[in-house]
Amino acid sequence: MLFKAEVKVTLKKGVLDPQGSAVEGAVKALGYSGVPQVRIGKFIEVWVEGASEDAAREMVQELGKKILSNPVMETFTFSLAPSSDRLVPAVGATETATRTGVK
Amino acid sequence: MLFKAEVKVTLKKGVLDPQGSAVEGAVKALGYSGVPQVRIGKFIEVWVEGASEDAAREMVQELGKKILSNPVMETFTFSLAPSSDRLVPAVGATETATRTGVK
Amino acid sequence: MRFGVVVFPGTNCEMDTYHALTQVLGQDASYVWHQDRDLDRYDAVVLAGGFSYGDYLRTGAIARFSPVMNSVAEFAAAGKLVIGICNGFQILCEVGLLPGALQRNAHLQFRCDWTSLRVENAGTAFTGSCSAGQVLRVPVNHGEGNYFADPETLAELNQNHQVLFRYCDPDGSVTPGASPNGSLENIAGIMNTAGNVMGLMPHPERACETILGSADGRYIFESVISHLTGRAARV
Amino acid sequence: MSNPVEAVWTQVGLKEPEYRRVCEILGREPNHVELQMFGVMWSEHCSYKHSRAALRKLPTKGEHVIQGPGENAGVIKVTDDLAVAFKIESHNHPSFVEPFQGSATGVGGILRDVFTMGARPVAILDSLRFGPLDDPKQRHLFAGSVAGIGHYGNCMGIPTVGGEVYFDESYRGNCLINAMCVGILEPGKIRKGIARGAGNPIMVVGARTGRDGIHGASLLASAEFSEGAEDKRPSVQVGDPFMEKLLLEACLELFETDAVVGIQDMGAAGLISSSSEMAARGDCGLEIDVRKVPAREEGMQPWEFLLSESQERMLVCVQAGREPEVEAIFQKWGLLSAVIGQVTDDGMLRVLDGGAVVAECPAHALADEAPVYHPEKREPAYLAELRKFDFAALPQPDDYNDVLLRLLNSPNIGSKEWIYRQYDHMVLLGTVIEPGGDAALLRLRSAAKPGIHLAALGTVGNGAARTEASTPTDGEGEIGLAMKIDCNARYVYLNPKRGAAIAVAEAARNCVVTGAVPAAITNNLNFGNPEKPEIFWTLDQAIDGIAEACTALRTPVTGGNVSLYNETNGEAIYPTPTIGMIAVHQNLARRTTPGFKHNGDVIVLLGDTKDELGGSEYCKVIHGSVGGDAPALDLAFEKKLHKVVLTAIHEGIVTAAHDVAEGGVVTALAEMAIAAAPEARGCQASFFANAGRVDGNLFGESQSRVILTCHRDDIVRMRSICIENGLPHRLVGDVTGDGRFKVAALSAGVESESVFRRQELIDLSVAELTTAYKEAIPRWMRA
Ligand SMILES: Nc1ncnc2c1ncn2[C@@H]1O[C@H](COP(=O)(O)OP(=O)(O)O)[C@@H](O)[C@H]1O
Ligand SMILES: [Mg+2]
Repeated sequence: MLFKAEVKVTLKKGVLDPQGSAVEGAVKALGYSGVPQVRIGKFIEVWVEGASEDAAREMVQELGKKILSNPVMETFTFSLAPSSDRLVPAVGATETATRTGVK
Repeated sequence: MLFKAEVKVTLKKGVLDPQGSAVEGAVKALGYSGVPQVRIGKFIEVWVEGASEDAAREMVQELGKKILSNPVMETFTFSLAPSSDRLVPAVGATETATRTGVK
Repeated sequence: MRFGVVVFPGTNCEMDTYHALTQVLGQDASYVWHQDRDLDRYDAVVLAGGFSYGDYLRTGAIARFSPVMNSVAEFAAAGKLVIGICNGFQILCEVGLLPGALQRNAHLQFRCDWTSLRVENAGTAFTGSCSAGQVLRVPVNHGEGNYFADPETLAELNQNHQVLFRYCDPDGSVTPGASPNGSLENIAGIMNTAGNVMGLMPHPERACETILGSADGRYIFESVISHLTGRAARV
Repeated sequence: MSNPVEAVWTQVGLKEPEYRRVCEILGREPNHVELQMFGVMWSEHCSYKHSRAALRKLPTKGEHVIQGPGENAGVIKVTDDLAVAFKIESHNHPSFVEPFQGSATGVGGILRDVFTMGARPVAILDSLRFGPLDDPKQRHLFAGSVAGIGHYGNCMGIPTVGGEVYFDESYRGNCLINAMCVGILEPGKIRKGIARGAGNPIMVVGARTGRDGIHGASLLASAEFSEGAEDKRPSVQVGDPFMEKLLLEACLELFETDAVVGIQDMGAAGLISSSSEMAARGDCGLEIDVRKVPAREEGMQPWEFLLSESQERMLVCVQAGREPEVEAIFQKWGLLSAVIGQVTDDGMLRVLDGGAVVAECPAHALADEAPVYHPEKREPAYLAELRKFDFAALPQPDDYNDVLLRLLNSPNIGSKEWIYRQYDHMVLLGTVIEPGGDAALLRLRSAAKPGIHLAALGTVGNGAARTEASTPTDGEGEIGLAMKIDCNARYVYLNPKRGAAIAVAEAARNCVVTGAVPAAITNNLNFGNPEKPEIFWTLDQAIDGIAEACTALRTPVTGGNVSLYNETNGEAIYPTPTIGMIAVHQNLARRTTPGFKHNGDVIVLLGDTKDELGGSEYCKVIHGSVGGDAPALDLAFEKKLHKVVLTAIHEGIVTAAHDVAEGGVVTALAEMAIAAAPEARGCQASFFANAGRVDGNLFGESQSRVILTCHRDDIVRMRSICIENGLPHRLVGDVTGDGRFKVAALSAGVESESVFRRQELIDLSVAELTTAYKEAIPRWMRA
């Protein structure tokens, strides 16, 4: 069964977020005054095949810890639901990117 | 009143996602087989002061269009709720962009 | 000729561009701080490479809102020449003066290397001193130079001969392996439909002196200069 | 003293006698804030208490040295109007915890050390050590560190022009990330980290202060790693190169005014270290209020402000009344600046929290009066064991083709392109010899000039600048700087003193082969726990080796960094005294690179080849063994070699030159063939192999050797230069145009000494060599 997880990866509290600060500044400079803070993280959509929702959940939890986030600086949360998406096999530049490998 | 918006910026369908593909590869390399696809986007938390929830919503919508996403390759959605977060005086490296005066 | 070299916070190739224009090519040049709005005195404006606003959020995403960008848009609308190199190209795309966008390199790594560029259209203000099909040796230096445009836009670019440079092998053949970043159709540089705004990822200012490994970048600047002066190319 | 008190000093990493000394100085027990201050200032990282005495043995003087050790960076004078500031720094522990940010902030720190001197940084070099690449954790550390270094340098627009990397078991639990920065300035315009003049304001400029990296210096960098050290870890410091770029430009602009009395980067131990050092250097006091420091986080305690290692900040002592000017410049660059206190004349460092005094102690006590230890030293027993290694037990290879390909395919020898293609190594238009050969070579007539900042160049309003177009030259008569970072730690492991001397000699040799004259060094001593007598002995020996080599080669030491406690679970790294060398090139038209240039050129081997297999990459890669002794080194001979190479290069008769290092003479020759690309050149060469083993002659790593090529017509002259200087040399072959790499061994025949037996040992296409060489690192990193 196919599930889709939406993983939100955010910086831990206290960890400097230069990107967020730069955007805050830009927003202010654009004339919006009421934006006291911006923090930038990652939004990761993960499609997983699982025997059950629980199994899928467990897998995403593991991936989150091992690959999707950097536990030294980040935390993550996710939601998961059955998915009826028809996935197109990845193509093109994919091959190269896979090989360069994260981590 | 303070609101917090969670903005999800994702790549449009059809736009290659080399980072996502790399993660797919890494997931596979770790021995997980049931992860057909991963797409990586941004998760942006924006705190906004607004007279009303509608006003805040409108502002986030504008920011999303103008700066947080690039319509050539990305789309965004967001959710928004009142926030009781106590923010550090809205400063930080913020001043950077402000003072250097992005318009 | 007078060149304005635009400097945003985080721009870092302004000194190089200035050096190439003044020391090597003997032109007038001065820096344009991103808060300045007056471009009247310039014959051409160059958005130099670097990491404006740290490349935070997206490359060029914040710089496009700088005051000078309104003036650059007006300058371009008046038909004057605008050149965006690397980060400059990214900014021009973000602000909509050029179509498309620059994504992260397909291999996800930053890349600093020499590339060969095939001149695809030699009849422009930016390439007049080149011959069609000529191969230029010019370095790239970026993490996000992977050109993307939707199929319609891409078709238009090709139809209108707006693609000026493609990454190629040293012998001029355009192969996937020749691209340092996975760019669509090996696109390295394009211009707008009006033919007065160019963006390119490679750095011609780094290739203006043989002691640095190549002087081919001069073809591009000399093209601009001769277009502006109306005289024949000097290269 | 009762038990609860005992815990007090250990909490901040002090020893009991140290605590007692603090009490003595203060005439009372320190309060909590003061204890923290002493804890960090008297940590190994800040006080050098274990290495300080030994470091005094290093030669630091030279007529061109205008700033020796003691400031943020050393400075040498190159011409009347140009000086070079340079320094190396380690960020080993933070990088092991978080490779990307750890390495990035390491680069950020060393850049600040250099531009705080008033210099514009024009080059970065990096020295990296990891465990073997078959371990995914090591690949993660390696990839992360390289990306982090690139991230910072690339964003700053400062080229990373060279470096070195080794992969060895000994670094599996403790990687090394050393970064060196080179900057240029006008000799009369050095800025110093000093506070002076009672009443002069003290300002913090740059980024806001958060809780980043608190206790990084005292705990992380001054103690060993052990399992479960997790909780000691401070919050990771995140680098903001964009902020630092603004800080750099703002500081350089500020230096063109005379508003600055002194300036210091806020690096390890942040505010407390910069303020006490500035006060101590100026022999004055300082009163600072932590509440005036712009904060990034809520509820920060005074000691947290003092110890925070938030990046991209500087402490500036300003002439009274000039604050508005300073503020205006930082504001233009979008940066904060805040007056946090002032200079006093009582020699005390007084810390206030919103007006109330929270700490008070003599600045000298913090900055200069940490105890100086003379640790016990003892020659490690392992050395005698290693010396017994029996090379005769190693079989000679049957297939030399295979040996060469495997050596070229070793990540320690193979191409480092995977690294330096991720670094902008061209920006500022100075790089005339790119990474990939020996040393990097920079021209000085680049886009960056000392004292240059945007306002001086004329932003709009100052009118357009026009300079006469100079005819591009090929560097005739132009001065340049060569630079290289080097240390073969396996040699140091086998023989600490000689190994360290070899590191100096090799760094120098790498510069010499470009045509540059070695001028000065900086060094980074990466060692284990100095409280172990064996480790300290090794450190002490290495310092002797550096001292000896620097004296012989006339390259004074202008500064450096000591990183101790590089151990995990009691296992120390190989002793790694990294040497950063600066050399001056007098004529860039004569710049020389390793690649073969012309078919028919004659290949000359300078120096003596001995049958020395100790510490060789050949023994490690082919036989899996490390043993014996480091190769011999004769510094007078080395000096002679330099003279010959430099004379020949500057007479214009050298077409290519390369030093012989890991993998020996055949590997060096192969690298010269590979570097001829895109031309497909090859060579036909033969080496004597009668003295000892054939493999020892071909792959042994005898020191003080250089291979160069000359046009056939220049050979007579080349030989006479060697003869005049009494340098052994041999014509070993020719450059060919057929793309084949052929090597034969010559040995004396059985019948007669003068009849040689020629044995063809290697015959490979240069294309095969190239593939093996280029794939050495990528083959691991694709996984
Ligand atoms: N970590 C690195 N960063 C940048 N350049 C590097 C790095 N490691 C090696 N290089 C470059 O690759 C080339 C070969 O390096 P190395 O094998 O250390 O040379 P050598 O054996 O001559 O000391 C040099 O130009 C060097 O600067
Ligand atoms: Mg070398």
